[in-house]
Formats: sequence, structure tokens, C-alpha cells
Amino acid sequence: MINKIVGTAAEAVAEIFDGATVMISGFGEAGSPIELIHALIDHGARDLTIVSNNTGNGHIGLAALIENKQVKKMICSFPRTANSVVFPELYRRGEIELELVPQGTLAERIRAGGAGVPAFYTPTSVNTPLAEGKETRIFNGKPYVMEYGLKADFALVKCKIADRYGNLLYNKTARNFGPVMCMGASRSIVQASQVVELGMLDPETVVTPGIFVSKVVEISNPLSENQLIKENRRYPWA
Amino acid sequence: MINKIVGTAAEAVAEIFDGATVMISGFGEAGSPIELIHALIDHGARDLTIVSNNTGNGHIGLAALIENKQVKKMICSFPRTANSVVFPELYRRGEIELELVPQGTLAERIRAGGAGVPAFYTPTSVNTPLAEGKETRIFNGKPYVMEYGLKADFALVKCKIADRYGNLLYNKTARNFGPVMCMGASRSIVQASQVVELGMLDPETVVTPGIFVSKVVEISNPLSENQLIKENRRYPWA
Amino acid sequence: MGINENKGWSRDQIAARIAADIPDGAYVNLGIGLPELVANYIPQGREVIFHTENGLLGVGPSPAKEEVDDELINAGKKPVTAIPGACFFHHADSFTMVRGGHIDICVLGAFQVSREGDLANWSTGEPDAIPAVGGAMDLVQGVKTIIVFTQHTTKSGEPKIVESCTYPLTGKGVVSHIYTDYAVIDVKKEGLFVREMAPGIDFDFLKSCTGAEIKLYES
Amino acid sequence: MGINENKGWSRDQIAARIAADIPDGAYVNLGIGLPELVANYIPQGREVIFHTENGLLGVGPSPAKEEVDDELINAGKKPVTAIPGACFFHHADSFTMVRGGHIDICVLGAFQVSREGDLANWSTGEPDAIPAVGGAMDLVQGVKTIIVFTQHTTKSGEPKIVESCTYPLTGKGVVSHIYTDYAVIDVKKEGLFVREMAPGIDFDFLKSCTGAEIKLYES
Repeated sequence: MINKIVGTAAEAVAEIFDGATVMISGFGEAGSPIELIHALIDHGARDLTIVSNNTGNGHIGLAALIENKQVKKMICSFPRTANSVVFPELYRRGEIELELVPQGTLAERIRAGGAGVPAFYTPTSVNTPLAEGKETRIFNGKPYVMEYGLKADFALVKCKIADRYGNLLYNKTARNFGPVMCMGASRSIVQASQVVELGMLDPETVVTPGIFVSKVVEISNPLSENQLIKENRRYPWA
Repeated sequence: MINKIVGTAAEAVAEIFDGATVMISGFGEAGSPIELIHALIDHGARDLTIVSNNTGNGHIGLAALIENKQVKKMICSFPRTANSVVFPELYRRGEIELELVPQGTLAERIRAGGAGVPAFYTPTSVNTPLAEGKETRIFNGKPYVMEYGLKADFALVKCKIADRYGNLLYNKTARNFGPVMCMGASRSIVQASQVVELGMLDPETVVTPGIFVSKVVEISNPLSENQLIKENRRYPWA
Repeated sequence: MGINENKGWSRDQIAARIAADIPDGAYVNLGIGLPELVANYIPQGREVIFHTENGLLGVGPSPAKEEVDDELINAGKKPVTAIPGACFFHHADSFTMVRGGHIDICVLGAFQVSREGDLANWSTGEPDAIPAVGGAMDLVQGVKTIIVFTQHTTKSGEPKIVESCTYPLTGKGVVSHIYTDYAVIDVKKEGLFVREMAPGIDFDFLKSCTGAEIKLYES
Repeated sequence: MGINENKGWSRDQIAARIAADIPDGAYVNLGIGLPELVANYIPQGREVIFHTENGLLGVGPSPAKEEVDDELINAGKKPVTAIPGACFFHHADSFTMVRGGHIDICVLGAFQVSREGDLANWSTGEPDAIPAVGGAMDLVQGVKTIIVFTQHTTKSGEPKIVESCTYPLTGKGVVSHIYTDYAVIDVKKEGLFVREMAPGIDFDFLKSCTGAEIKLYES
């Protein structure tokens, strides 16, 4: 029997190893799998390469993971945001690496990784510093940059509803990177606000087919990053 | 006001010009926009390059379009099927060109065309006759073939439900190439079994966002290819 | 190079000026910050669909405070709403819209715009700065028409329209139109053409605060 | 090279033999024709999810005649059903599953398989043939384990397992296991190893109707 549901976030992240590449869904606070990230902090895996659009907010979630010195390198499109304090400080001190990737290229590289496409050409970043050192090629008279597919050992993803096959539905703009990260990772670990019985999801509306998902943990009332930041909370909880 | 709904299939296909490249959705009979194809036969545009997985069945739909000598070239993955009689005959007589593309590569080329990706690498067809003359390149020790994004002037697509913005839902495995063809074509022309009021579709479940669609015509009871073939019908109707 | 806070159009007037030029039925992406104002000024009777690259087509107005949903935000991470006919999608599909040429217009802010339409809006290039690019480089390459919405000069009065950008580029030759507090300028192969000047702005003044050659259309 | 219609396993027995080796929880794609039989023999208590490349994960059994839906078909264009927990998706997503290594097992027919696991199953290479490839080349490159389901010899008794394929290739070095009416053969770097022979088949007979060197595992 296929049952991808596990009991706790700790159990869900237990297999993440030192040095792993981990994709983390979310665009700002929307779609960030905060309980899974906190479980990864408790778990303690180190030297991680994290692929995520941003670098986390305040001192919780992804920012707390970075602050806890578990992250060797960030691959992201927008490392500084209004509430981003941890990454900039470590970056300025030279204690964390950064690979800056345009947002659309990041999404496409992750999808390509999941689709068995090792490289593709894109017009994005042509004639800019981000294209330096990359192969440029002309198609139909226009220049394009070659970008590599991006794969990860794990993805940590937040969704709204899941079933035991790992079929997923998302909530509004919290969908963002979740579906492509499930494709791009060897093992996708998902927190769902609700787990439903098999057959409850309309097969026409499933966003992430279960084949892209390895484990699901139900977190019924996920924490709100915004709320935690307003309260100036830190993880591990003081 | 945005209103992509037009009154008739004839009106929907009127803009298709001689020499155009036209993507046609469908996998066998499932998802084939038969009323739009018949309107294109009535319309008479010639020298078309058709991108479609198959070459049509019997003497109706895509097969009838080919039989009517409107097609110069087929780009497809599987030109012969149980009920395919028209294409094989013309092909053997050298009266129609064929570009044979593996099915997954065809889907990916169409998506790439729609996504602004001019070329990508794929393991599919490596070391086979279909890779002959194509650029091969090694990534991580494995060989890949370079394939080009595929764009079309028009797509003819069948779906289940649409609204006036062109948002689309499909029916079961009739979805197949529809979503990527809407992406890959400059102008996507859609036949929907039902048109609903704006706001009736759940924004979480829309499969093709309206931005990829140009025109929609409601065809409430589309013909069944299977039924027509059983009855040995021909288009134009005898 | 006189800077006069009272001269020219206000931010909202610039936004309204841009909105007036967006045709009915257009698909439009609004950059973070100033460009977001444009949504407030779409003329009555026009239907314009706003795209936000984090995965929503059909962005509606800001929600009432009690209706804010942390999971319904725009690219600037501000709460928004979804209009009837909206749809959600993932990031790869969103940038298929962007890079594939499906979006008609994008309005972006600028550090600098060059005579040839080069845009610099992502990095000041300062050694201490944390580089952050987001979707800007995708937008300038993929969207059919790129409009820049900017103050004509920096706070210290330096021109933002320049012969050639000194900041790192976002894209080369990508800008079609520049809307500032002083003027509307079209970027053409033959140079920068002033289409309109704000009330109280004359061509000599405009030239004095523009760092690149500008021309008037022959009437 | 004796061919004996009564010798060895029947098609259904081969299908059952393959099905017995598919583990619980596997994602499996079945090629058109003979491989489709495998679905009928998944042992009780195992949950296997069948993928069809035209856009369905969770293919169920054939429908009753009155429940046939022309828009719910498999890659062979035969009517199917969808199990609870199934989902539909478009072709690019479907081949993301295939090419991206997400499917565990694919069972395919063959014209020829070589000693090194080369597969030829799409074209006889005859000058008059209409070439047609479908998803075979994607499947052999992307799916983790490729199983060939074939009669051991052609109808005229020619070996289908050969030193090197004479028909155009579908993929090079892609086959892991061959299940025929006579034997189960593993394709390894060191050669073709016979894992099991059908009742009434001995190694000498098997060698006589195989066009490539085969070996027995050392016991």
C-alpha cells in the first residue's frame, strides 16, 4: 500500500543529510514550509545548499536556518527583503555563499532539472553581469544565455491539501515554487494543512501529481511568519 | 471589455492564412477540435504546416484536412494509427512532408516555444536515427541532443469549459497537448463544449490561463470521431 | 540643473498618464513600488488584466484590512485580491507568460535609462550592496512593451536618463517609453523623442536635467 | 532452431511473471500491446500506479462497454478508467515524469534487443514503412528500469535477442530485463544472464534460439 503520510515534521525531515541540496518553497512568507524548516533546524543537518526565492524573514523559518549556520550556500533571486536581516549580515562577513539567479530562470532551471533537461537557452540576463562567464549563443539573430537544469536532493514544500498518494493542492499565490520544486527534487517532503482520504481530490484539479512527492506531514494550523515577525520571535523558541 | 467568445467556428478560423503553421490538439480522437478543423477545410487556407501528435483518422477531421490537400507538412510523433489511411497514402506518393519528433520532445518543444526558450537539450533520441544531423552534447558524462523550441502562428484546441477571458478547463485525457499548444501559438483558437460566465471557474483549477487564448467558440455537442469513423463518414459531408 | 519639488506631474499624475496609454484588454505586469500606482488609474470602461509574477493573473485592488490573506500577495509581497476570472499558477508557468512574450506591457522603476533604451534597475553596483534581481531581467526580455516609471532625476538632482548607464544593466535596448514627472519620452532607434511635457516644463529645462540627447517630434 | 507453439510461458504467464517482480508502490508505464496485460496480474495487496503518457496517472481497468468515454483513453487509444487518487495532466508534465526519472518501471515490446541492452522497437527500417515513434524514445531514456516483454523469437523463428540490432534503435544500452515466453534474462554489463527458464525449456534450447551469448548465474 502506498502511504506517504508521516506523523511528524521531525520524521519527515529525518533523512536530510549533511551537504544536501534542499529546495524550499515560498515567495516571501507565502508558501514557506515553516514547520518543516524548524524541524530541519532541530534535526541539525549542516553544510546545506538551499534553493529558495528569498533568504527568509526575521529570525524564524529560513532565516533561522541560516542563522543557525546550517547553510553553506544560497541559490536565490532576491536575497534582501524588508524583513531580511540574517542573510545580509552573514553575506557581508563572507560566511555564506550566494548564487544569484533571475527569478524566471530559477523557476525554469528547477523545472528543467525535474524534466530531465540538463540545459536550455534563455534571453534572460543577456548583456548583464549575471550572464558573465556563461555561454552565449545566437538563435534567429538574438543572443541567449545557456542555463543548467537544477536538481536537489530534497524539497521542502508547503501546500493546502494532500492525499496519501501525495497528490497536492495549493492555496492562492502560496503555490509559487512548490510544484516545480516537487519536480526538481529527488525526494519531496511536504507539509499540508489538511490530509484527505484518497479519492476526495478531483483528478482534474490536482496541481502536483503524487509521483513528484515522497512524504507528507499534516500541519493543521501552520504558523504565520508575519505574525511571528510582528512578535519578534526567534527559532529555536526562546 | 475583454470578450474572446466568437459566434461560429467559421469566424474563429477566418484569420488563418496560407502557409501558416497550425498546432492541432488531440491524441487520437481525444481532444481533437473537429469542428474547428472542418471550419478550416471550409475556409480553405493552404500550404499549412500542421503540428499534431497524429495524422487523423478515417476521412474526417485532420485526415480530411490532409485529404483536401491543405497540408504541406506534418510535424508529429505517430503518423500511422489503426484508422489512419489518408496520410500514409499521400506520404508514400511523396505528396506530403513529415518531420517525425518523439512525443515527449514534441510536447517539450512546443512548451519551450511558448516559454521563450529557443532550444534545450534532451536525452531522448540519442544514438538513434532521429538524432542524425542534430547537435549532440555531453553533460555530466551523458550525451544529449539539442532540440529547438517550436512556435506556431495558430493553435486549434478543444476544451470542456471556457469563460470570456479564455480561461480553460479540459476533460480527462483530452487535455493532452491543449495547454502547451495554447502556450506555443501566437493565436490560440479554442472550441469549448461550454462557455460559462466570468467568475464561475475556480481560480485554483484553471488549467489554461486566458492569456494564452485568443478566441473561443462554443460547440455544445462536438462530433465524436469514433462515431463518424464507424459510420464511414467523410468531410466535406457527402 | 534645478530641481523643483513643485514642478511637473505628481506620482499619481504620472501613474494616470501611463494608465491612459494602456489599451483595453491588455495584459500588464506592474513592477514593485511606484508602478503599482498605475492600477488605480485605469480609465472607466477599459478592462486590463494585471499579472503578478508570483503566480496570479487578474490582480485586484488591495483588500480591506480584515480580508488580508498572507497567501494572496503580489510580487512586492503586499496583500492583494483576485478579480472574477482570475487564475493562479506556479512560477514556471508564470514566467512562461513573461519570457514567452504573452504579456503586453510591463511598467518598471529605474535607476537609469540610456538613450538606446538600456535599463539599470536592479543593482547600484556598490561593493557592499547585497545583489537582488527578482524577475526584472525576465520581464525586460520577455514583455512586448517595457515602460519606465521614474522621477526624472535622482533626489540629488542627477539625471536618470543618460547617454549610457553606469549602473549594472538589467537589459540592453529594452525600454520603449519613459514616463517621468517632467515628460513622456519615446525610445526609438533614432533617439529619445519627447512626446509630451508636464505643465510648466519647457524643452530647454527638460534638456538641462536630462543626461542624454532628447528630441522633439517634428510637428 | 525449433519453434514450438506449446513450449514455454503463455503471454498471460509472462505478464504475471513481470507483475510478480513489480514492487509495491511502483510507478509503472505499460507500452502499447502485450505490455498492457501486465496490469491484470499485479499480486493482491500490492498497490502499483500506472502512468499513461497521454496524461493520466492512476490508470484503472477497462470500463464496462456502457461506461466507455472517448476522452478517457490510454496511450494505445483504448478506453480505460481512472482509479481513486488518479490525476490528469498535460503532455509536457507527463513527459516531465518520463524524462525526469520519476517513473520506476516501463514495460515495452521489442523488435530486437541486443546483448548490451540496445532496444529496437519503433521501426523495421523498411523503405516503404511510415515511421512512427510515439513516446518510446522518451521512455527508454527517462524511466529508471526498462523491461522488455516479447516472444523469444519472431513468428518465423528468428531470434529477437541479438548481438547487435539490425533495426533502427530506440535507445542504446537502455534495457534492464527481458521477459520472454522462454526465459527471464537480466541485462548486465558483463552480458546477458538467464535468471529463470520456463518449464520445459533448457539452457541448450534457449541458446539455440537466442542470437547473442547468454550465461547462467553461478549458483
